[in-house]
Amino acid sequence: MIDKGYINKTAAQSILGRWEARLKLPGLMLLIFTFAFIRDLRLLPFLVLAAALTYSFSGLSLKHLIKRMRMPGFFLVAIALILPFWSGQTILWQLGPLALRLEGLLALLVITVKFFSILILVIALFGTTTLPQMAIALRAIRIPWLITDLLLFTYRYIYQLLSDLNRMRIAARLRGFRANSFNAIKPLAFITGTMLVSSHNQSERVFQAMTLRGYGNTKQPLPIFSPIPADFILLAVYILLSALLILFQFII
Amino acid sequence: MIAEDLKISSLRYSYPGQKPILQDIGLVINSGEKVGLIGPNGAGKTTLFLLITGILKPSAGQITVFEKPVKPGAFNPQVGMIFQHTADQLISPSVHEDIAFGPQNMGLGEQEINKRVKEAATLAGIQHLLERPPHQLSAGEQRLVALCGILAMQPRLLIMDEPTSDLDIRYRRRLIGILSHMEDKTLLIASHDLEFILETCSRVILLESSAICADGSPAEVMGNKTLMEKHGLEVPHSLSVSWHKHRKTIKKPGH
Amino acid sequence: MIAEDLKISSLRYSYPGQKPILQDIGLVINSGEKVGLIGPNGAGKTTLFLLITGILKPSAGQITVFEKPVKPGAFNPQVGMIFQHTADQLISPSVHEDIAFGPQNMGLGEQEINKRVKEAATLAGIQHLLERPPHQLSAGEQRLVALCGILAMQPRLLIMDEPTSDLDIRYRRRLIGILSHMEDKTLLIASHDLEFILETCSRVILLESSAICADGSPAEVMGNKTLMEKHGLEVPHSLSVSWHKHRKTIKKPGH
Amino acid sequence: MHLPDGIITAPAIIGGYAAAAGITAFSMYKIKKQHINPRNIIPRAALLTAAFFAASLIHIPIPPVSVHLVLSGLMGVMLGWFSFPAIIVGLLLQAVMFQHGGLTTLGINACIMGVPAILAYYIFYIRKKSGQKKPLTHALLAFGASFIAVVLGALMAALLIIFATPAYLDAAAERNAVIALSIAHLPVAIIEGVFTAIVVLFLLKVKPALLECDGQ
Ligand SMILES: Nc1ncnc2c1ncn2[C@@H]1O[C@H](COP(=O)(O)OP(=O)(O)OP(=O)(O)O)[C@@H](O)[C@H]1O
Ligand SMILES: Nc1ncnc2c1ncn2[C@@H]1O[C@H](COP(=O)(O)OP(=O)(O)OP(=O)(O)O)[C@@H](O)[C@H]1O
Ligand SMILES: [Mg+2]
Ligand SMILES: [Mg+2]
Repeated sequence: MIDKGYINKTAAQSILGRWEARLKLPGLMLLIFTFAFIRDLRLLPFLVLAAALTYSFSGLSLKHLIKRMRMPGFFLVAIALILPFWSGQTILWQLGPLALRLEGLLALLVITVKFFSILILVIALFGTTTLPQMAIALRAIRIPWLITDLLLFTYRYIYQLLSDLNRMRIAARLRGFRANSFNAIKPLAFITGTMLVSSHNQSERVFQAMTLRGYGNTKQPLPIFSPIPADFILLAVYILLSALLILFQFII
Repeated sequence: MIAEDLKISSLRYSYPGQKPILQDIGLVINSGEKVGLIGPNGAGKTTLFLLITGILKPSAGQITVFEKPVKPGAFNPQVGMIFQHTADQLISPSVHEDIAFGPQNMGLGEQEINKRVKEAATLAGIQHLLERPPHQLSAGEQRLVALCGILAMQPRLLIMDEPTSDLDIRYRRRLIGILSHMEDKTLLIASHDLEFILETCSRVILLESSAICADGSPAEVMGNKTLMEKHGLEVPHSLSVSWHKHRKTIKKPGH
Repeated sequence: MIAEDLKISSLRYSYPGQKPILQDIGLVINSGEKVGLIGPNGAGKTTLFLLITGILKPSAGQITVFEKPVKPGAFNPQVGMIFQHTADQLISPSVHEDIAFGPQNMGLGEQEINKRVKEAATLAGIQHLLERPPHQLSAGEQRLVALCGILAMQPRLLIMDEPTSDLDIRYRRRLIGILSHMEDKTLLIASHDLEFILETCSRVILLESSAICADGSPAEVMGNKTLMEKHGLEVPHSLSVSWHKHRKTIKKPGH
Repeated sequence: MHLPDGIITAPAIIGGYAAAAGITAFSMYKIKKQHINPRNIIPRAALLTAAFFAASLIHIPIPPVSVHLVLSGLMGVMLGWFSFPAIIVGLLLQAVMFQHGGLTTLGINACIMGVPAILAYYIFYIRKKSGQKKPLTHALLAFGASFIAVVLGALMAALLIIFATPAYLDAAAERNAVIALSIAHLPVAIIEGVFTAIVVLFLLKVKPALLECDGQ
């Protein structure tokens, strides 16, 4: 699900792209959660390896990965500044009150590797699954209709609203509006208010149009679930991988 | 006897807490008629459509469609409406799914649905768009998709609200072509584009100040300069200039 | 010598990662000219306007407005633009505040702002709406408010994108009336409503497949059946039927 | 205020999801009680959710920096109990479209934003209890609701960072960190409060029905 709702052809044709979403979502999510639970330093290379292999099954390019890689946000940076200096006893290096500590540094390493490995998995998962497929998979694992319906409809309108917002800002700019001081808060709040009002009016028209086409008249059935053996084999591989990682982390 | 597809009698409607928008409206539309509805902004054209489709509930009066009273809120696949803001009508992630939305809600089988989607898309000439997301299409293409979504439900009464706004001349022509092939359907079209009404309709109704001010053939109503100017309208150029030319333009004058 | 209000030379533009929308466009508009821009959906009319106003940056070529090069992103109160979707332009909770928005951003004094708001509202005949929230007005009224918001900035070049879409005939007339009183302003209007162009413009430019295909008087361009039909357009009725009638319709043929 | 993947410990992740599931279930119960046919408001809730999603990309300049809006307070005020599912959907879409936020921490992040949103709804709801119709009352309540929502969210995030990450600090350092993180959010809370108050005044004038989304 790359911008604008398309997933590219090679991604759709890849191993991950052809994996039935109702099995792919649980399979990859299991691995993602497993990654989140890992603390053992020795397992880190395996996380990286599993993430890289999974990504190579996605048919997505390295360029795509780099473009999608986000730099760690505020909280991760805050932690990166706190951990090595305040956490642990083994002092590696000291300058006045500032002491670099081994335990903190190692904890930071674990966090960073986990962060990027999970990010790679997430990019592979969403790069090979369309949002409608996602919604079907979520319904199949019993996520309430309120969430899945809301998800589909919201997604349907996001790009439109983003471009509406963009047009409103362009129009305001042409009338001399500059968001360069705190005073800009008032026009920005007006723009937001305008967007909320027009979205609401639009939602009323949408609802009328949908009613006339029988929305709510019958329950939408899930598309037929017809997995092939390979779908289950892939799922088994990911379950096994997660199980091994968990085994190493918590038992051995 | 000709079937009365739509019958409205002593209809009144006002939005909560406002003056009546429609007052004492009476109207009969026979099966197969192509009716244009004209009138200034705010005359109540859209409101009338919402009443006919059962989205709004009349304050007083009766509306019967295909000889059955309209039940507000009930789903009637025999009545299809295309909204002015077409984008509001397109809700699915692909054109194919969007056209299938109505038939699915009618509870039809997978095969029948696919057949209908194909038929509608072929009629409108948009087969090549079936896999595209509807909101990426141009205004003209979107309008054709919305039309297909309704046609796939095979309605007998087709209502269109300002179908030509935002369309360039090419798409407008195409729409006229599609509509002129719908002999078996009853059409009800609201528009400010009087030339469009002239080319697609065999009867015109003029709505203003909450009442029907005129009802007759396009030439009678829209060719009447005094009447049109009284209601802030203008005689379409092709009518004002040459009556003979107009006779040729209307597709089915015998209707 | 007549001042060149707008001068475009060898302009090229393409949206990131796409084929060029505009290619090698050259164009000079003199002070006081009223220019209509026609062409099918997707021809690049709106894109051209965004380039002239400095919202988009040309891929190649120069644009000068009032003999100064356009600086992308810089605000020039002398150039005003009215958008196709007027609702995007109206952001304040009252019409008065909305019209004052531009002058405020220009850093004018309170008194001057109020004077300008009044003047613009009087010209458009919407004084009675000043306290209403713009979002509750009809499509026609909203368009007039957007026009006032631009007029209050007293631009010398006024750009309008599809000003008549959604308007009924009464508001369309009123808009024609207002525009025909703007002798001192340079107008640039994109529209699919060829009759409207005919009534408001003294020069027409036809844009298609990324180039200017024709440029001349309305009668020359829009009256040329072969040219128009080649570009999916139609000769407006009032031109096709009687040349003399048209001579009378154009307000300032001597321009 | 999104906690990313990889820093939160296992029990907190599971706890976050459990709490989010519980609150979603309770929200659905409340929504069903307020609306006869909840399916009918999905289009409206979805469009507003999309609008909030777009608005959360707006940056408010306070030179030399600019802050971007959280909007949990405004969502609570306008959507009531619908704000919790709306926030889940918004976070999911952010993860899907921009890989922003975090997937394992979705439950936690939903609570960090959603619980303050519901609190904001009840704070703003005071205007009905008191029967006050004045714009000033609306503005003050909107400011308060939104301010408290941001501060509460920051506090929850700070506590989680201290107690649910591998950052083992001593007690005094932990207390200082919580205080520091909360204080760092005070300017954001004020901006957010002012912004929400202006939007509420705008809606009150232009479309008051939008402040009555709870169907009461
Ligand atoms: N939901 C609503 N609540 C209150 N008033 C409304 C509502 N919808 C429309 N109106 C009012 O009812 C009147 C008729 O509106 P309607 O949309 O039916 O007119 P119309 O003939 O379709 O106009 P247009 O040509 O602009 O589409 C207008 O004055 C409008 O302001
Ligand atoms: N932001 C954008 N990014 C990419 N392509 C765009 C963008 N905006 C417009 N286009 C494309 O550029 C082309 C020209 O668009 P433009 O809006 O300028 O046409 P137009 O002549 O104004 O059409 P219309 O008559 O429908 O208003 C179209 O093919 C359109 O799809
Ligand atoms: Mg209407
Ligand atoms: Mg355009």
